[in-house]
Amino acid sequence: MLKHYLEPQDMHSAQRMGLKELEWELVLEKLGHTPNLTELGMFAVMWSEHCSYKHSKLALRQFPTTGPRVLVGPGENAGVVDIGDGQAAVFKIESHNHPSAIEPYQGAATGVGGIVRDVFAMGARPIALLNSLRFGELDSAHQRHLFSGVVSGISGYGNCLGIPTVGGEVYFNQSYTGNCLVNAMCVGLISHDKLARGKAAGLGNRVLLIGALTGRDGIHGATFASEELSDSSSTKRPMVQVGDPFMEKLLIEACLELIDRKVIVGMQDLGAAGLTSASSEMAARASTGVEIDVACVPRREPHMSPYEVMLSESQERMLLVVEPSRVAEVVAICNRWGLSATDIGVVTDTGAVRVLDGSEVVAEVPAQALASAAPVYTPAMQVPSWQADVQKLDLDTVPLPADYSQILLALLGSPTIASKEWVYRQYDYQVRGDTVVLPGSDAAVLRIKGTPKGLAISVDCNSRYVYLDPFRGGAIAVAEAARNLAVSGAEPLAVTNCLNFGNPEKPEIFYQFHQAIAGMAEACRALETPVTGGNVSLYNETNGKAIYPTPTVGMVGLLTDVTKRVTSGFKQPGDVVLLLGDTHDELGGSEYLKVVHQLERGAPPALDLVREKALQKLLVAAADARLLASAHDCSEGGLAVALCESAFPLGFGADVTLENVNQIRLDAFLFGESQSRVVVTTAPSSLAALKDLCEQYNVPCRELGRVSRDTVVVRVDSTTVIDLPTEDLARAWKGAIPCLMSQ
Amino acid sequence: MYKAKIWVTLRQGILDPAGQAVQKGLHSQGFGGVRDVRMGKFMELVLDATSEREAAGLVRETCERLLVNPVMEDYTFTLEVHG
Amino acid sequence: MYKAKIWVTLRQGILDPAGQAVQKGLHSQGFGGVRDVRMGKFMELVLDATSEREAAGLVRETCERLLVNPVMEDYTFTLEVHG
Amino acid sequence: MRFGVVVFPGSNCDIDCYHAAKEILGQPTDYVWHETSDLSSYDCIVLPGGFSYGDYLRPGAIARFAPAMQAVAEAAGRGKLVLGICNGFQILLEAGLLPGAMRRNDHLQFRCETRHLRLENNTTPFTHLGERGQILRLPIAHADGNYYIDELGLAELKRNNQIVLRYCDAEGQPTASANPNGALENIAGIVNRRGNVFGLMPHPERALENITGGTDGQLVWTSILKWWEGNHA
Ligand SMILES: Nc1ncnc2c1ncn2[C@@H]1O[C@H](COP(=O)(O)OP(=O)(O)O)[C@@H](O)[C@H]1O
Ligand SMILES: [Mg+2]
Repeated sequence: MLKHYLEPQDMHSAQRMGLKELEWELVLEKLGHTPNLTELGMFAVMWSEHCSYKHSKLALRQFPTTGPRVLVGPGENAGVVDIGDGQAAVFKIESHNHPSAIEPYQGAATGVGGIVRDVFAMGARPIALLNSLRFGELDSAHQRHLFSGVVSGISGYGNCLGIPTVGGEVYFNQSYTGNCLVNAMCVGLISHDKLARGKAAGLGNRVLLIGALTGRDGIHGATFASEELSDSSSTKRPMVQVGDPFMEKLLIEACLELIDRKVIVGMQDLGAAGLTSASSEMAARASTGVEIDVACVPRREPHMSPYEVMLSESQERMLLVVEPSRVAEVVAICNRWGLSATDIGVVTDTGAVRVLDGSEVVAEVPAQALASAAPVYTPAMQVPSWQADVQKLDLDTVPLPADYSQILLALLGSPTIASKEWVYRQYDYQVRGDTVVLPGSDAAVLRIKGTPKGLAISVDCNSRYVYLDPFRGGAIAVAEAARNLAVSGAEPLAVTNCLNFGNPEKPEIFYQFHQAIAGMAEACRALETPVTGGNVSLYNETNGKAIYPTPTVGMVGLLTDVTKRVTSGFKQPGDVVLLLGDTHDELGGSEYLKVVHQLERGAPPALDLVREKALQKLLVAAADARLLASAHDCSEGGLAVALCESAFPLGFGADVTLENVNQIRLDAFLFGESQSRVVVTTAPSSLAALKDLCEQYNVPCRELGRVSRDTVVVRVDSTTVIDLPTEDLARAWKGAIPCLMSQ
Repeated sequence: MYKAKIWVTLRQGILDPAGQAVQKGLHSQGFGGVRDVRMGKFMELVLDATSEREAAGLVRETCERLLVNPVMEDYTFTLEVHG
Repeated sequence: MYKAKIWVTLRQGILDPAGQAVQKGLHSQGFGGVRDVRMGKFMELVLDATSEREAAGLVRETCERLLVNPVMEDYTFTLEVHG
Repeated sequence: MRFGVVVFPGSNCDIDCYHAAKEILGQPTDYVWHETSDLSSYDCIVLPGGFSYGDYLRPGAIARFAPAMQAVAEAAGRGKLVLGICNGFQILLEAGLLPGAMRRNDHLQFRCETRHLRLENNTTPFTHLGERGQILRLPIAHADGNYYIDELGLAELKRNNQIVLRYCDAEGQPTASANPNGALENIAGIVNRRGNVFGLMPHPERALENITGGTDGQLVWTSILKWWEGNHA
């Protein structure tokens, strides 16, 4: 009797596994014979959208990916940029949206685990984590459950690893009600000579599997991640994967020791598509083959078939390639860390991934075919029928507020703007002792021990802008991420990104996808921040309704002298408050329109990349000359919210007078979200030098007033429009999320 | 009034890192003969109900709504008259 | 071989933060009639022993050495023949 | 003065403690693997924070059986200094080197923030440079810091002046709202009767430099060094 995993398959089973008719034919062609179940399963996961990028590959080519600092660009486990002195930063962002929607704690936890493995697989010591989270509105108990579960999952996993979670963002919007987004970013540090590659090089070298036992976790998780959620997903979901951060911590230490001692040839994490993907990618990169005996793979459960072993997505495992003479040494190092290390195969020159079960060959597939021969699609695109309509906004129909103070309080209490302390106080953001700017400012800053340098990191995306105008929204996401680094005094270096979109096979979605990338690419070129990698998460739809297109941008920047970092909080009463950049008569896509007028429409704010670049250069130069006491960019909620957020950290106030605003609506001046603007403060003695610098960089600069003791006062000419104690404003801002979450 | 005792266990096949760690700990303590350690939760609660049937319904509802994670856990319970 | 089921509970009188949080959660979900929620641990393990007496001795030893913190926890267990 | 920082599988503040002793205090310092059973060359042994053995079962429950813990007990018996921070404190409790036990934080969440602490006892080797009643600001970062001890034990702690740190508000009052985890009587750190074993939930190693978390943690580290110098001059 034929074992089921050896049975030849037909097109129907291919379709059940998510392959299309043409893909099935291509499988037949690449393989030269009819695949058995195991072989077909391997193709199905590797050719899923999640692993093959078949719908997104072409569009991604728009990104600039090279630059003087880029050491490793897209294609490896994580990007690598030079930061001088023989050191490099390694970083990547990845989504875990679907698993988190089903089990928020474990979904988020394993998301962190996955991204951390990508970074130490490069040989880097992970030094920071960030996350970008999006949920529906918090008035729903289910959304609160997702939000708190995701945050505790990140906390439970990241804290245990001893990697500080230093920043992130959280948005609440109805478009994420059926499809929350959980994007996790990890940054690592490495010296150039330690860089590891995921290559199965060297004929006869051994293939070792280390870490957790293999169970029936997430089989077909990769294909699952590429499908829309529907009401029936809860029944066909794969088994929930449970993360074991303790195991991961041991893996980190063991793998870094292996790199340090130079005893391995190649290393790769097992993520989506498990052993299939790790083995075929390692072989493909080295143009070799590998032979794996699944009978050797240590298992958690009895009676697993070769198919299940090859497709298992059990967490906390790594694949190593080791010269035969060093196997014993590698095993000893792993064992010292309490990890099992098992020899499961060998590097061959056949170009194939050959799977044995003891002495029986159960699958034999060309590695290149699995890793890189998936078809590449050019999906159709079409401007959404509603696109032009949502951009229409007649400001004459939007009444001016009667009471600006009340509006400011409402904005500060809007969960998207409100303090995220409820989130980050659950994260250990200080472990390792290098966090110089803690969560709560614009970018996180870490010092690099043994050097004067610092790394600044941020993640950003205002997806409402992208929904209203994908090109401009994409560009703004990049500009804002870079701006958050620049206000901290850091020079932006490079980008990683996580593209969360709906079903790309729908022309309107693919239009969003393509245009957002085009906009991001343009901003990346203008700001000289190439893309070094990222992740695509498509099919984020529930019952046919897509999320707001959300291209999350993660960015890393460099401070040559970390003591020159700038934070967002006012430092001293009497300091001069200035607004850098121009304000326009813009309200489209603003949080103000949403919160106060229940409108999510209009054109998002304009972005002039030349001005943006000038502003950022100025900020870095001003920080370098120690002219800035504080700096905070204007984002959601505009100038008024930025002033308050600068006042909160030390409880000071601001006494501000706006003059010559007559051509701009007052609500737009106060709450509009014009780009390329930053609120800075400076000591009176540095004012002249700062103004000179602004002139030199051609950045408009408007003196607003002074930092005051404890009240935020805004006057327009001589009329007071806002006058509230900082304490009251801070209460609204700090209390909003805890209050919603304690319902 | 009834007192409910509820046992919540991880579903078969789901990784139990705590159980694994405890098992390893026991082995290194010389308890080599211990196997298949699984960690679960145990809850006791008192509830207002006029019949065992009603009490059982309530326990099921609380388990499914809050106490048990339906994608990973199973539960059983017992009831006894209380007070 | 025996299978042991072990219940570990916080000692009477010691405040149980997890139980309180669950109770609060239940109340806010409309289960107002639920009281005295106490959370504990439930462990299952299989052990090599040739008699129930030996098995019971082993369970007590593992509990006292590792599984239970005598400063604040109590335990009970049952045994059944396994395999 | 020689420091040994014990590394358990899952320790993660080991590098911070090493940095504190080695770079900030400038003393010879080693990482000590948990399987080491001879710690006789160290004048102060540090049990760092983290999640030894994943903190599965109970924090510190498995770590206390490590061979190094046997050696820690011996060192404590000989009067050497033992400093347990966060997870290290939990291990000392589980090992019985300090009295009491740690429960989950009363709000069930991990809590990372900087807190006010009142120095209750400035007669220990770890705090003698401070003033009684002095208010410190130190970072905390834990999920299980809800200290418990029974009434008799508490009376004993008080009688022997073993309570070293209490969570307090900015004015120094140990109020309920200043308590970040539900700890009994706001207790954040205690010593053994002899005064040479100190466990605390806050992280003095995270507050040594202005650029990272302030300098209030120096009190603990410098006290240790000065005490030792005073005894070995
Ligand atoms: N999910 C999160 N995890 C950690 N920190 C967060 C998270 N969300 C927000 N923060 C922190 O809160 C602060 C404010 O975030 P945000 O309002 O998004 O800032 P900005 O508008 O400047 O990008 C930042 O320091 C950010 O890192
Ligand atoms: Mg910002």
